[in-house]
Amino acid sequence: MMTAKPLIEVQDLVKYYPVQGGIIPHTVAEVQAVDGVSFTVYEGETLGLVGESGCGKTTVGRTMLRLETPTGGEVRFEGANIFDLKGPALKALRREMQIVFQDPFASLDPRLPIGESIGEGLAIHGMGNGRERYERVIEALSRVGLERYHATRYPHEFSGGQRQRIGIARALVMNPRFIVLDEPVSALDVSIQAEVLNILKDLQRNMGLTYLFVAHNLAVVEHISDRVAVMYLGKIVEVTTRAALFRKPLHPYTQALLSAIPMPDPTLKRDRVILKGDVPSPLNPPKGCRFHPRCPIAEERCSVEEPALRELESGHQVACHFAERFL
Amino acid sequence: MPAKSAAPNGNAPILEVRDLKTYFFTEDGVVKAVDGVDFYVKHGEVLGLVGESGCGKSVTSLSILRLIDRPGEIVGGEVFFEGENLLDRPLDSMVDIRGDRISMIFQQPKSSLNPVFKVGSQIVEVFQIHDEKMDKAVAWEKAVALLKRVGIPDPESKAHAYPHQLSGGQAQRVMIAMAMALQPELLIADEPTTALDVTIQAQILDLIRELNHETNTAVILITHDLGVIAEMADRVAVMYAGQIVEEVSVEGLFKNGLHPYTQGLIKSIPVLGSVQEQLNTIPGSVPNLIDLPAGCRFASRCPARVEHGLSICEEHMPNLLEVAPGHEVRCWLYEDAAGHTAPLKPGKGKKKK
Amino acid sequence: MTATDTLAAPPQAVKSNSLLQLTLRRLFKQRNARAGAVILGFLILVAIFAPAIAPYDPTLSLLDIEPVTIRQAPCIHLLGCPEDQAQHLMGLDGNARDQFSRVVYGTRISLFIGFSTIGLAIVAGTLLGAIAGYAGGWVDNVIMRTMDVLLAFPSFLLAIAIITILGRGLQNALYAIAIVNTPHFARLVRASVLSIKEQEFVAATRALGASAPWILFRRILPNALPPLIVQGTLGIAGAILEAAALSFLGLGAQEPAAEWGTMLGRERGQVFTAPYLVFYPGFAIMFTVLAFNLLGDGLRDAMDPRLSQVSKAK
Amino acid sequence: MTQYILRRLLLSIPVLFGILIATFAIARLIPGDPCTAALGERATQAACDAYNLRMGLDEPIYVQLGIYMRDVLTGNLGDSIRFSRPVFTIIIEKLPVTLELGLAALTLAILVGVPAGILSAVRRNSKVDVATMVAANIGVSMPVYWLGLMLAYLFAVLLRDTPFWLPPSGRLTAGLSSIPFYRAWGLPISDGTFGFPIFEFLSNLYILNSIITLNFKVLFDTIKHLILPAVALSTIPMSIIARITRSSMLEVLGQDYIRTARAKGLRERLVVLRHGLRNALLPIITIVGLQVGTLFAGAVLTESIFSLSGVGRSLFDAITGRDYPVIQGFTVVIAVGYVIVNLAADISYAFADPRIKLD
Repeated sequence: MMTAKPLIEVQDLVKYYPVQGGIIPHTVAEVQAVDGVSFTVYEGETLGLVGESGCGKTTVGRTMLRLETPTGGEVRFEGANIFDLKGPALKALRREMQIVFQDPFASLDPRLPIGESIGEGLAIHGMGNGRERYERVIEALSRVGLERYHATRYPHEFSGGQRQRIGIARALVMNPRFIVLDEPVSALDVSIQAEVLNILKDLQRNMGLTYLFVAHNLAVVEHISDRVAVMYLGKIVEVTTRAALFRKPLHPYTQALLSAIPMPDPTLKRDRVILKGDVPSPLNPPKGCRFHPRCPIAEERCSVEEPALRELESGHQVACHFAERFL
Repeated sequence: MPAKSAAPNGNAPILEVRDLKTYFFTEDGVVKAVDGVDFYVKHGEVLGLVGESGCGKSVTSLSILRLIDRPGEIVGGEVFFEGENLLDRPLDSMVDIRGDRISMIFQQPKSSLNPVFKVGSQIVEVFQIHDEKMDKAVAWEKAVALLKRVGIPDPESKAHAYPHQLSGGQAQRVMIAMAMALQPELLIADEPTTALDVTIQAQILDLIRELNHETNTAVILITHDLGVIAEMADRVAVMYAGQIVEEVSVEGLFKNGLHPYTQGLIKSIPVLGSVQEQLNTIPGSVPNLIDLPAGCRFASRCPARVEHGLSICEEHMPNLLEVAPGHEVRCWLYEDAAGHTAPLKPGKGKKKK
Repeated sequence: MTATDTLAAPPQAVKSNSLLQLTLRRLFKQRNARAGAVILGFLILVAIFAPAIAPYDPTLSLLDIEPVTIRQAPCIHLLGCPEDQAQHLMGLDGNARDQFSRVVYGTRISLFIGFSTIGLAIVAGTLLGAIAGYAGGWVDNVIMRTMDVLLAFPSFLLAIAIITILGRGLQNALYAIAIVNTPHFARLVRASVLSIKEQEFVAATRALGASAPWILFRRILPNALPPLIVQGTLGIAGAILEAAALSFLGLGAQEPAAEWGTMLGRERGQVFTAPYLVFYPGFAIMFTVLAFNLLGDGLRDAMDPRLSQVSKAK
Repeated sequence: MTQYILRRLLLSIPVLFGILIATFAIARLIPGDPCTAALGERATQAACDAYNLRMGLDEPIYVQLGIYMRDVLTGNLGDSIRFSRPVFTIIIEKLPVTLELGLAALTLAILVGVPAGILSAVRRNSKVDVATMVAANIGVSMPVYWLGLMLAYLFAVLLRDTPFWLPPSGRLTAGLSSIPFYRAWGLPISDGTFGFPIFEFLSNLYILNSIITLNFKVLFDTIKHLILPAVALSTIPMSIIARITRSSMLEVLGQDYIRTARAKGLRERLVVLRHGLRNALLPIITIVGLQVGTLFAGAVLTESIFSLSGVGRSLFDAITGRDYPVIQGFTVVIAVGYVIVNLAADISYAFADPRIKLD
């Protein structure tokens, strides 16, 4: 993977949400949803972005597609900063980058037959005439395992898994190169989840797609990803390959996360690291390392100095002052 | 139904559910959410009730306490708790059982607490419901002590907090404190960690485990997460479309799950640290609970049926039968038409390559 | 994969149902909504066929035509009124006009008032609300603060104040009612736009590169329609009631128009001597308003998004 | 919460400002020049010139607006054309009548509407529920004046010689009069005494006045006269409150915390009353505030039916008599009152809901 060329480079991405308050409403605080995140997605790979709720992983995906206005930083798609794009250039880029949402029901317009939802992108971009568009919609449907006759049905007539496949078809029909998958299976039952994950893998293989897979379920992320980035409170704490993540996690948070996941194997008796307390509010994140109040190995330094994301081994970056201990 | 009057090894179960049926009479038809469920829970054990959404596991748990609201109705079956059939009681007297001898915690801890009352007084309420003479100040002391026991930091002041001031994990701890207040004999935990983050989930599961050991309270743990089951349960009942399809010890389930649905479910989850190219899938979808098939409810999705060319699956419902000590399955692969358990006899139209 | 193939569900020839069809089906499952629809249908028929139903010209005084007196009590042959006397189902009013004919024709005016005022209010309110909700910032502030001021007056008082400016008469009453109703629709549409704007399917459309007007007109506004229809139906009920009240006070429709409120207002002093002159027009108002209220209520239940989640849960 | 209340108060300032501008505009927009509007059609040119000079009507429009605002804020609402009396005095005289009627109707609406809504929700789809909701639907469709006339016909004519007879008009039976408390107590208060308008205002609330002066004959007579108009006026708010209570209660009864309360072993009655009602009442606070607007519309009509000389009736008379200063003055007072009532409702909501209280 390391030899592949970078498709997307995210550099110091920052996204703050203002909090209105006071007697005369004004911005009294900022939710630091994403605070200086950098990573690279290589062509043809799947990068998993994992973290607990409120860590900013979804915001990263949405901001990369400019569904949210960034507060700072750059996102380069094949070298060009997409935050600089406007008008037709931005519209053209939209064809290259697509998104699949978490809630497959909410992400489909309930008033449209799904064929029209899927074909909407083609219509927006004026691609082909009605007939050609229809054919492409049918093709996209068949790629996700749905039939021609499904095109005239409405979202409420489908099961959760089918709806998520429709969501994928809508992204596919544009022939994108990059897709952000925003928690695409977390609303689904396990047996359905497997089906969608398989489809995603097949499509990537057949169409040469690049994925950013955002999820909170580490097992799912590990299953589908080539590399994994772990986020905590708006920061990336560790980036590594899938194998290294499980075998040798270097950040105490990653270790805790791994050990907190219940394993479907009753014979496995593990020494678990159970983190104390709750995730602090991104409104007022802790000084220094954001993880230090919950960290089992925190020292004085951690509450003062923020650790940088550094490469300890080839392709394995970690943001912890004491990560060397786990090498 | 073959009766299972007592669990093996003479230990009488604390709770035994027999042929429980809870239907919902909706405008579209009768939804058979729970349709003949049998299981038992022994003293002090953790029974995992696992299944996918809509399989009836939550309705089952609510039926035990008879908390089913219209248009739902318990239409049949028996729920023996310490030998007494709860369904025979006058509904009014269920309040003596609820919260005192059997208590419940739910999936959405924050919305399960009343937003306009302090959490302390919501715990106090439990004491006062079941002991009207208890002094308010005494009850408050006990509530604070409980909050401390479930690991709420600074319990004295947190007792004065309102639910919206708590995090999801803290709210679930409060719910647990409330449920454990009167040291019930049985705790029903309905997806207690589904709404929580993994690290918080681990804390809550640990707490439930601890309380189970400490007070010997039996637990019914309802979840869709096989990982949680493996970590927590002693025995497991697998539900599918309103029925139990398999009931076995937790080791037995993962090592030797017999029902094709159980097998499919276990193989469909990605396991951390094991690289799989493709995940197993269960084709098709759960049957409509209004219009259920005559035969086995899993038949239309069952790869084993196709593999073995069984035709009986679509015509007749198999029974939940004990195929090995403490291991029950509802499947024609392990039963013959006379209702005896039997090893699998491959059918005529066998397709195996 | 062989198992999958044999297990795949065969293509079903199930008829596809749009959301509209589903809503309608749900609507007509409700007794209230059915009753409302039936009454409304009846009223529309009465309005259309008024000339055929009404035995007399509603503005014609019968004094010189038939041997009648003013405010003559109802004469119904079935109830024993002598056959040689002309039948007047609801009696004659102070001008010796056949009240039954006037009540029948009144349906036309009331329905017209309801639909036209609320139609106007919906158009104006939707425009203002959509602009405010979509543009945000100072545009939003200016529009919505103006609406707040309008809402700060009890609506009937505002309508009276507007008529004071415009002068009395049916047409001005219509404008007044349209104006006092506009802020409600503006608020509703703005709120819908704001909430729909945050829906994922709108984000999905934005991710496809759609322009702002495309999103507003094709995604947001069509989905803002259901609450608008509910509010509109209930609004018609209110508008008919308000218009009749204005006419009752002499501010709306003027003599000799066959308007229920006007009829009531003119004969109110006769309630102790000729109660039928007060009873029938008032009953007609209530009956008509009830139809819209029942229908509006039914629509609200049928379009409740929480109910459409039922199919999702299954 | 102080912040919430302060913000809410600040937000009503522009609205109050807007009301002043709007009512100012009414005076400028009425057909004909303000002079004839104020002095009547027969005003001479000389009288008009004097008037214009006195009212500052020769000043630029924004100065006029300034003068108007100053006047309103100091209680100077101009003089009635028809009665040649200050509008302020007329309001002091008429407002108690409307207030008494409105409060009686609102109390009735709440006392009947809330329990009916609760009962309906708890016995969902039962006969009680269906009957209540049919009644409520008819109630909101009711032309108040028609109901008033029909009630008057029923109780004053049809039931004339029965104990159920009720008077169809007025505040007191002819011959009876309500003696102001300050006079009954022999207090040295007369027109011109400091604070006289307040005493006048209070003594015009007959129920209050007759209770504190222990004049039960007047009290019962007042109540008897109040029943029909109050019932007519309360119909619409009562129906709305019943419907909102029902739907709010249904929503609350479906919440997770209700299930928790049941699972604790709480008896159903307490589940509904302690856990349900407390939450269900929150939205009702706001609705009650908004009903004051409906009550006002109804008051104009009801007072005119039952010959009660209150704000509504006076306003109607002013409109018929083109008494523009009265229209303008009443409009300002009513709109400001309405804003204050809704502000009060919002603030009580904040007190009742810990989610706002503790913010």
